[in-house]
Amino acid sequence: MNALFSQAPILAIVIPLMGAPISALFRGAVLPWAIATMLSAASFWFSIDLLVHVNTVGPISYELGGWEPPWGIEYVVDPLSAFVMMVISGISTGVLLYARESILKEVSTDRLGMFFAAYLLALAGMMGITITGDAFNIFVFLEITSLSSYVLISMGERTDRRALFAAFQYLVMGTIGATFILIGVGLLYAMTGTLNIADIASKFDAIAHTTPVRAAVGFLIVGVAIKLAMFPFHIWLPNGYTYAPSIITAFFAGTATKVSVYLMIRFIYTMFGEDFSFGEIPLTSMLMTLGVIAFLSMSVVAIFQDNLKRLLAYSSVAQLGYMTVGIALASEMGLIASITHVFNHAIVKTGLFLTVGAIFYMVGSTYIKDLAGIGQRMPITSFAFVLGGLGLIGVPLTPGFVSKWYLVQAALERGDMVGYGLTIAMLISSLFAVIYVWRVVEVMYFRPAPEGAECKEAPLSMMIPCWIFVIAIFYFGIETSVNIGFAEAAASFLMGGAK
Amino acid sequence: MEEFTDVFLMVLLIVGTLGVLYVNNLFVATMLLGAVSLIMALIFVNLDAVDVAFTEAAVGAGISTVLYLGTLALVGANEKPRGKRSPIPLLASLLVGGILAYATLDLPKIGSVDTPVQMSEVTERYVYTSPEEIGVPNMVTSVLASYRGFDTFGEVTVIFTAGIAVLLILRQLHRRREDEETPGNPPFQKVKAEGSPHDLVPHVVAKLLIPFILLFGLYVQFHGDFGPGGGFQAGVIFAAGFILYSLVFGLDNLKKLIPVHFVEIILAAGVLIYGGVGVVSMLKGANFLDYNILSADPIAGQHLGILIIEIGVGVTVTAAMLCIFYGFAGRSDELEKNNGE
Amino acid sequence: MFFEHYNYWIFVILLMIGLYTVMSRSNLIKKMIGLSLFQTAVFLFYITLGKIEGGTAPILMEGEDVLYSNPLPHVLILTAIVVGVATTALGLALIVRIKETFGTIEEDDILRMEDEQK
Amino acid sequence: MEILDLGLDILTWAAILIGCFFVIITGYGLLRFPDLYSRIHAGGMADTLASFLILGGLALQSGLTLVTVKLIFIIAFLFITSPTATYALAQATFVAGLKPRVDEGQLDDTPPTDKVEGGKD
Repeated sequence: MNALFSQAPILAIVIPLMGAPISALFRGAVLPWAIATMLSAASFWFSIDLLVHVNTVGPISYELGGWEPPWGIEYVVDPLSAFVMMVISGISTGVLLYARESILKEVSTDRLGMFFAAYLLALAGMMGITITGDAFNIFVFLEITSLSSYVLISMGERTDRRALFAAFQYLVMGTIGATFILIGVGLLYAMTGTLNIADIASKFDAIAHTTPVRAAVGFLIVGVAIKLAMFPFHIWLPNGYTYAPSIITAFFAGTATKVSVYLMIRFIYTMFGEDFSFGEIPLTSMLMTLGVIAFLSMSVVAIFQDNLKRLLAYSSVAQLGYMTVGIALASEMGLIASITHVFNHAIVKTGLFLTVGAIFYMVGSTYIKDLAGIGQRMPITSFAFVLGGLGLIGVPLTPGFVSKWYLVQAALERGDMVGYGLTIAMLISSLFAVIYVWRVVEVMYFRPAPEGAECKEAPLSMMIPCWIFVIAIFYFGIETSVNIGFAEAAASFLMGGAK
Repeated sequence: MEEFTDVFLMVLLIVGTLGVLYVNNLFVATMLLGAVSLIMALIFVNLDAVDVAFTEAAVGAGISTVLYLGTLALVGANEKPRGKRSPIPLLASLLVGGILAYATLDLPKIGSVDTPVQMSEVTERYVYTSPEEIGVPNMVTSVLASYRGFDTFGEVTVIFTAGIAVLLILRQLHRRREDEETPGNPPFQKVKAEGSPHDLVPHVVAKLLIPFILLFGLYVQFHGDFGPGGGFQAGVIFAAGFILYSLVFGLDNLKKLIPVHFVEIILAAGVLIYGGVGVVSMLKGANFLDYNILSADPIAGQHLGILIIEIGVGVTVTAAMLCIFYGFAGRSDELEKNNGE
Repeated sequence: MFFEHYNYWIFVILLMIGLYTVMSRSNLIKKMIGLSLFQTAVFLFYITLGKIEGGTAPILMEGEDVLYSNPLPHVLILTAIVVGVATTALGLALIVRIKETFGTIEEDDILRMEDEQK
Repeated sequence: MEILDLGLDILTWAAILIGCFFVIITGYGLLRFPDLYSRIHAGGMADTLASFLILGGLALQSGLTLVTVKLIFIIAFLFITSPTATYALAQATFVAGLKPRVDEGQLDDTPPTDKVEGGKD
């Protein structure tokens, strides 16, 4: 058991990574799905293991190939990376539990082995980005994730041909983003001669004033911002999320952008150090401006969407704005708010997209006008959607409330006009969230169903995972010691001079 | 003299890229892109990066060009001329270029001995200790396969992803629409299923060359420890041999020789071979991809490990290239059948 | 100044041309070509970092006091080249499917058709 | 011995210079010839004759080493592949329907075409 645990950091990655080729070999629908679910669950199990271990004993370093850093590639598990890994693999497992019926309807059946292989690769890539302590290794795993996401999104073409173009747009944006990160890493390498993140961090202050390093900071931030769909770079996200197959949307909504948020935190706090990021360069004002614009404008845009998936996608961009603001506040409280929101938004959004997937499975459309009377036709599903919507708005007893509460506290902590303005902006944005959720609920419950529509719920195999997420939303909204506890540990680890 | 060559190549490079930007015929643009890659490979040789040059020549000028041509045969080769352009792209790229130009101000002088990169302890160990530690003269291979073996595992996974991605995307059934034009235009004949049965010259020459190509592939595969080369380059060469076969003797013949299903299996097998080495080293009690433990003597273990993972890389790359080729070439075939109906 | 840095300047120019091609051209294949150029430019930058004056390729030679160029950037760029060709293959496959379903590979036409579909 | 070296040097120089001359001629021909077929003819010269001369010149300089063997291999393969490539190009063009441009009355009545697709106009 102990020997197995000492390999846990690599096992969490390699299990899905090597599961992918195995899954690709199988024909049929059930077997690849079962393999993917089991491997994802195994990865989840190891992540929980790591999370518990890291929070009791301290960070773990794992040397790949037995070469000590900086010569070899190092895996670093600290409270933050363990927490994000747990979120990613947990969401992935939940989505996979749901996937079996849904995917048969949306993706052609003879290629499911490869479809799940791509899914596992995306999972492994994201886990790899989270855990690695090597700057170039981030790029490699980023590309594994990206390539598999492009193809997964394009699989939505069976229901809507626009998925193809959405995938292509994402490919162009994503490649530019990844290449920016590559340039940033290269510039840092040119000035430090090393690729190990901890090593770069230790040499960073001495060279922080040079032009290549400043440019590198810019390229890394912009590269991550593109992947994060931060406000001016968000164009790829709504299309991608709208036309991808339901489970892929649910999976990416809960994980892909969260990994980018993680990377942003990792770069800013671990690699550059907060003194440089917030003292030397005007990162606070830049990120905060973009974040505020993001959650205000995108919430408004979401109100006017006619497609439910697109509405939720814009809402995601808005929520990412909150996380950016949390990072930009440069305080422990802000960081806690950001990290908790990563977790909270992941379960809320995934739960919502899964519910939408169930509706799509029965109704065959996600346009809001086609959802009239769903409240009567699919009461259980609709109720799940309403509860998820409450989480999205941030009603008390839901985790959305918890993270916003922390964010407001962090803003007020500043005690200046900016802080108050931020608080007001957040309140307004929450109001918009009420409006766009209400718009959907109104159509669902208060519009008569079209003649001859049958009343039928989605299959049980889809409903149960949906409700697991809904229950999780309320569980973590009330019993906040888990999410807040780990987020606090991660934040204090980052602020407490990991550098 | 070296400076002169350098400057000359750089000028060619810039002219080539500008050409790519300005021509409207995509066929010409593709050929220019291939030329740019080839010039880039020459520059890499000048910069002592022989392994990279080899790969860039095989991939940038070879495989990529084949992929572009295959696509052009399916989608047509003329870019629609456009009237007015928005100034935003120009401004954005000028901004990015400006930031980079600013970044270069403090970058150390090219080629000097005391840059942070050359002085780094990382470089020192790779250059001076690795020949004894790993026992492989080609330091690029040592770093690639051993010190940073996990990056290479990631790279193999990327190739695997591309292979299954192309299969997933291009295996979708084609729904024909009424307003569809016939793709392709005369100068590019697509790969015909039956090959080119009446051409004696290519047949004879291909029969003569293919054994040598495969032999050369094997040489590159197993000589990677001592000279430029390795699994990746070998895989590309192998795939090129098979693609040549299919171009001359027809796709159907190649499919008989190497069935699609078989390619899928070896595509997965390559990744598993690579990962398997890591798993074995884990089972033996060391970290993932630690080759020292594979044999009683660490150096022998390193040799064994590098040999096996390079085979894994070679197998994956060959299979992925064939997968991609099957995807594109098979597509035109299927379209032809559709159009015929 | 210029001659000490000219590789870097070429890298910058190449990168700008590539990025401009991606953003300004409407034809999807042209965009992919631009993307390839953009990535190739970065390769040049990395390889330049490893260059050492009077050095030779990092393959151990008989005899003492040989100056070797740095092998690490070479390794990184080998990986990056592979990533580049994988992206190209995927992008082109998407283009083929886009042509088949939309009947065009011009971005403006596709966007117009998408608007009409709404 | 000295005189032998001198002779080798002279031969090398001669071979490389003549090779370069042919490359330049090729470039000129590619620009100036009227249609695809005659341009292929010009291009073929660089492929075989010029590359043979230049590589041969290099081989003379490197003595009896592995490099020479490799160079001879390259020359041998170029002698097989280049004419084949040229042939395949011409054949494909012909099959695609591009008629060679000839003087009036020599071939059938097709008017000479100025439009050459894929050429470097």
